[in-house]
Amino acid sequence: MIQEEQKNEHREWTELNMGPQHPSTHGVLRLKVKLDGETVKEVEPIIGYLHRNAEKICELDYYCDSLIYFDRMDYVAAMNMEVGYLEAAEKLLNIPPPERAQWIRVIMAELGRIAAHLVWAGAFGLDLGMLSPFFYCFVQREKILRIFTEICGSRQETNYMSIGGVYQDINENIIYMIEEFTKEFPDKLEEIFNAFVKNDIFMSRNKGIGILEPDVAIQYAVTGPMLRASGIEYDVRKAEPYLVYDKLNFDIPVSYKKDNLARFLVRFEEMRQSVRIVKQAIKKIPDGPYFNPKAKKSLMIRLRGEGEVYARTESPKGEFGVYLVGDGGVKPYRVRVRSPSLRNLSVIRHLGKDVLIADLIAISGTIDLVFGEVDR
Amino acid sequence: MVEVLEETTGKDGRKVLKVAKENLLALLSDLKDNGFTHLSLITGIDRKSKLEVVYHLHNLTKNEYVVVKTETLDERVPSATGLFKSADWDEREQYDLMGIVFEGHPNLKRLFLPDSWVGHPLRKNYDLSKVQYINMDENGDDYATFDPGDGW
Amino acid sequence: MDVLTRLAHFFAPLTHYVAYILAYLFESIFLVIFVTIVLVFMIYLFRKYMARVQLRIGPNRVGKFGLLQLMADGLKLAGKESILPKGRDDLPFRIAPLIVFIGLVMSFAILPYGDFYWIGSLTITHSNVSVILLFAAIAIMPIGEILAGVSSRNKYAILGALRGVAKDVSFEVPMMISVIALVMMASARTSEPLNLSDLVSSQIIPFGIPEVIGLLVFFISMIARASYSPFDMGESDSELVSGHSTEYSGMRFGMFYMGLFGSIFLSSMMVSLLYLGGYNGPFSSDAGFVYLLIKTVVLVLIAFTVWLSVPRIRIDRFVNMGWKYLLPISIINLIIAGIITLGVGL
Amino acid sequence: MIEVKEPKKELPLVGTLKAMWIVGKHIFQKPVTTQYPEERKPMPDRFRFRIFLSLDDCVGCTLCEQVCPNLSIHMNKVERENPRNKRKIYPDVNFGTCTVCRNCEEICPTDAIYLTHVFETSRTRNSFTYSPDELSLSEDEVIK
Amino acid sequence: MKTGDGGVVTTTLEQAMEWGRSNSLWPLTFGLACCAIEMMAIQAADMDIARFGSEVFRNSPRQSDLMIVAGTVTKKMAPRVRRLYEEMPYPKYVIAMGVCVIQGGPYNQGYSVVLGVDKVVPVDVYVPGCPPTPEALTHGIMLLQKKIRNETDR
Repeated sequence: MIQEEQKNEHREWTELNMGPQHPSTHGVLRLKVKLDGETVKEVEPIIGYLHRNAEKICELDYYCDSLIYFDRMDYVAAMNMEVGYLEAAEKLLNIPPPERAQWIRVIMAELGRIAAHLVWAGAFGLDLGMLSPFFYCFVQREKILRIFTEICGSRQETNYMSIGGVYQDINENIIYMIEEFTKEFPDKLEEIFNAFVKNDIFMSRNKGIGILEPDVAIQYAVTGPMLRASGIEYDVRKAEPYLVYDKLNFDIPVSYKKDNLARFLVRFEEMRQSVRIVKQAIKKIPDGPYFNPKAKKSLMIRLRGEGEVYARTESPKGEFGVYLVGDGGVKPYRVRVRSPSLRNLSVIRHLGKDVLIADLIAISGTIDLVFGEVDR
Repeated sequence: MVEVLEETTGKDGRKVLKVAKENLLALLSDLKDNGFTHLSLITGIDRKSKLEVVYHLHNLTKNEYVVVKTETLDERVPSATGLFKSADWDEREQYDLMGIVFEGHPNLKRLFLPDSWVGHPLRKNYDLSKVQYINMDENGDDYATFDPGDGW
Repeated sequence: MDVLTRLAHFFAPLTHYVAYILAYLFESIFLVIFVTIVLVFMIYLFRKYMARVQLRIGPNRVGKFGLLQLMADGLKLAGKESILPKGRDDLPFRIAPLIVFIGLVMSFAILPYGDFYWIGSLTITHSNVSVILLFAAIAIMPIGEILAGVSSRNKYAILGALRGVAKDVSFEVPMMISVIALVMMASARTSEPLNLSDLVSSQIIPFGIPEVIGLLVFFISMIARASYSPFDMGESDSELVSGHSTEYSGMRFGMFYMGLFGSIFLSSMMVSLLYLGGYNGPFSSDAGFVYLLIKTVVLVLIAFTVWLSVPRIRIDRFVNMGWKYLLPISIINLIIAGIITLGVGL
Repeated sequence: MIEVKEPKKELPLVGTLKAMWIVGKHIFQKPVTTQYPEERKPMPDRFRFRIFLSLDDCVGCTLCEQVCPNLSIHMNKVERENPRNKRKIYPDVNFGTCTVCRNCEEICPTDAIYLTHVFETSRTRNSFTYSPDELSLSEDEVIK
Repeated sequence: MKTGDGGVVTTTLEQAMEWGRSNSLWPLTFGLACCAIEMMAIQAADMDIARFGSEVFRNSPRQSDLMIVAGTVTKKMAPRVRRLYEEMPYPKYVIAMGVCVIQGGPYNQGYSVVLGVDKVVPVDVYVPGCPPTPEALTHGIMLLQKKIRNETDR
């Protein structure tokens, strides 16, 4: 330890402040980087530039209103956030959603996962200096957003699901649109995938870079695709099935290579599996009511909950947990969100040692940061 | 064996262990040895008279979940950073927003808000009407003021 | 009859010296106009091509097909405040964009352009060592970029400049060696192989065919020289914001922006001149300039596709590539060229 | 659980050329752009944006004010003859904070408040509070 | 730019400059939150902002004309927004995108969000919506173009 410090004194390290406005920090991350030439010696992430006090405001609002703040947490996958919140809220308020609503939620969550991963893929390409795949990703994402608009009338911050079901039912037209999408999408996805992986330079930028050992990953409580890319087969959808995931047939992609490329491949495989889930779910979706009448119209603001509930869901970034505490009133007493990106980001201190600046950018790209969720 | 005050099952079917704050670290390290290596979440709850700290621990291989609860009257709780690295930022966040001082934390600074921010916003007695502003000094670091000052 | 002589004839009523001075002056003006047109065309082409490859339309609001877009950009850049940052090194900061631009125009002045119907030869500089002159001239532009990076006192800019130096050092050598191979090949046919015009004219078969390896090395080096993706080390916009030009604004930035596109055109033109037969074409030699332009534009489009599809290479791999792969390959290429020259006598 | 395989290694340069082709061939496809002011995509029925109010239907129950998560709705006294609205209070909406969450539409017992397809609401002034009267007018009329 | 004294030449030049400026608004790559994704979406193929000459997203504030403040401005970020604005060269324009930057939006009850970015930097055009659709933002940009050419009174 002491020797190291002495060494540090002898060498002059440049301090570089990356962000909060920096093209490849995905929003408002600020990285304090100590550089020795091009090599990053130390990296200290500074966050909080998007701290929007969602947890506090949720305490000031009704249970049904808090949903919009969850939409804006992981803003590229609003549907998954809604699922996460409602899993907790419905348990707390004892309002189970009907069967049909659960299937609809699964479809929406998986489409949202695809959309989120597409944004990530495009942005990751831009980080590495590939200009075009971004556009192909967004063309596909636009199709998903089109479906969302058709269903609930909003593109991104959908506010589609409500306590005890969903706001609007899905109809023939929407089912047709989703089926069309699942038919076309796999080919387009392969094309995007090939545009990345055929490139020698892309492979050389990612293979063997940013190796995250599984024990380190657990120590830092990393979850989601990052954990699976480190060789730990863990997914909340399989481990603690929520909604109707136990009635669906899908695989969890794992990689034992632990590097950037593994994380890249795992996310792409997840998209393929999501398409598979959507395809099954759209066929199996049962008839019936799409909402629980206990939480409709003016009853919306009269829901009372007591107790403590922690619900976990698998968001595109990892394990998204919501810890709700109610005191018997119409407003939650305490809302606590386990944001996967925050833990995933904390590992950058470990990964960003003795790498080049370019690698640091690639690593922070594969972490898949969304700051609405990191800072909340 | 660590003395557990109360063992219940929560509304969501998870095992809840209540423990005195002196025994907290012992219990956590016990659990860690039993495979609960994944510290998911640290939550502070302001119960007005006291502060409650909740730890969500997770066993990835056996897929088990356990919730550890402790209470504190003097806002002080031993830090779990020695056991779990993920506790680092979690504890900083709870210190920032809830004002729970984690004793033994190597770098207990605010995570989201600047250090000079007055009050801990998630406390029930935090006064939202007192508006604070943040300015930036020459090094790019922030400080909070009650005075709008330049640029606002 | 080339442009210069024509102009001199036109001014002949004046004395000989005045006529030639005027002729040179006018020719320089023509050259600057040509370079500007090329830049406008290039930027427009790039924006349209990029848009189409990315399934977009591209500029189409200003004028027909957005043809006046660049005029709008130019007007805007001219009207913008040009910020001089605090703590700059004043003189280098001011002259750096000029150096880039002057280097660009000078390089264009040295290239031979072939004939164009009634105008005759468009070539401007007649020198029997124009190859050396050309490579001296294209070495000016990086100096401007490095000056810009160092003088603006911004960490990103300095890093960009350092990367620029590393890039230039590692790619100069293979590029020069592959050009030497060309000169060797040409020396079998012409007495003045260092004269660009002779070098180009001596390609009955384009040098790119026997010299495939040399072509590849030279093309990669020229991409690196023009510093766009995958080798945009100096700019690397996702890592170093805008690299050496981070602190520049207004028209000063415009010069860097034009320099980038100009150097893409320049390097494509050099490749087509040196390896693809330049202004030699299948039919009449009157249309030489047209052949040259066609070849150049095709190369430019290839270069754009590389830009749009390939990620940025890492700086250490990049330097490695220069020294460990391209240098040996170019030396092998030199040996091959020697064998061809001596044995086959193309 | 399936293990993802690394894609098979391409020859150096050949792979890059393939990737270039994948990108470059898009030039033969038609652009997908919708040229917005002239062409418009068909608006889905459920698309929601600016709030409208039907003054005749409003009963002044203040439910929308209560449910609004971000305090965008306030009840206002408006002198207007409406037998169903005894208290003569109508909501005004601050569109500068409205998140179009549609909770007000959902909770309204008479469907008086509803969201519409109008989205061209940008302005050069920071004044987005729509009075109850303005809420029942179209955007162009409000500007006037 | 100073206003001309009414002379024909000045006015024409002025108009030409305004025309140039309005048709070549280079935005700063500056995404803060949710709206940033919609800002990326106007750049993307579906709603191609390049048609208006604004596709050149510059990373350095020195080279951009337009700052689209996309997403919630927190108090911690506000000084940075201010600094970025100051680093931009004149003439510069600001679009406040989304309700968070207009009046605090859904977070207006909280403690760490600036209630309107116009408290920090002057704003030219406000685009409400949460987030505004790409169409709405394009409408905002067109409104800004009109404002630069003095054609609007919205």
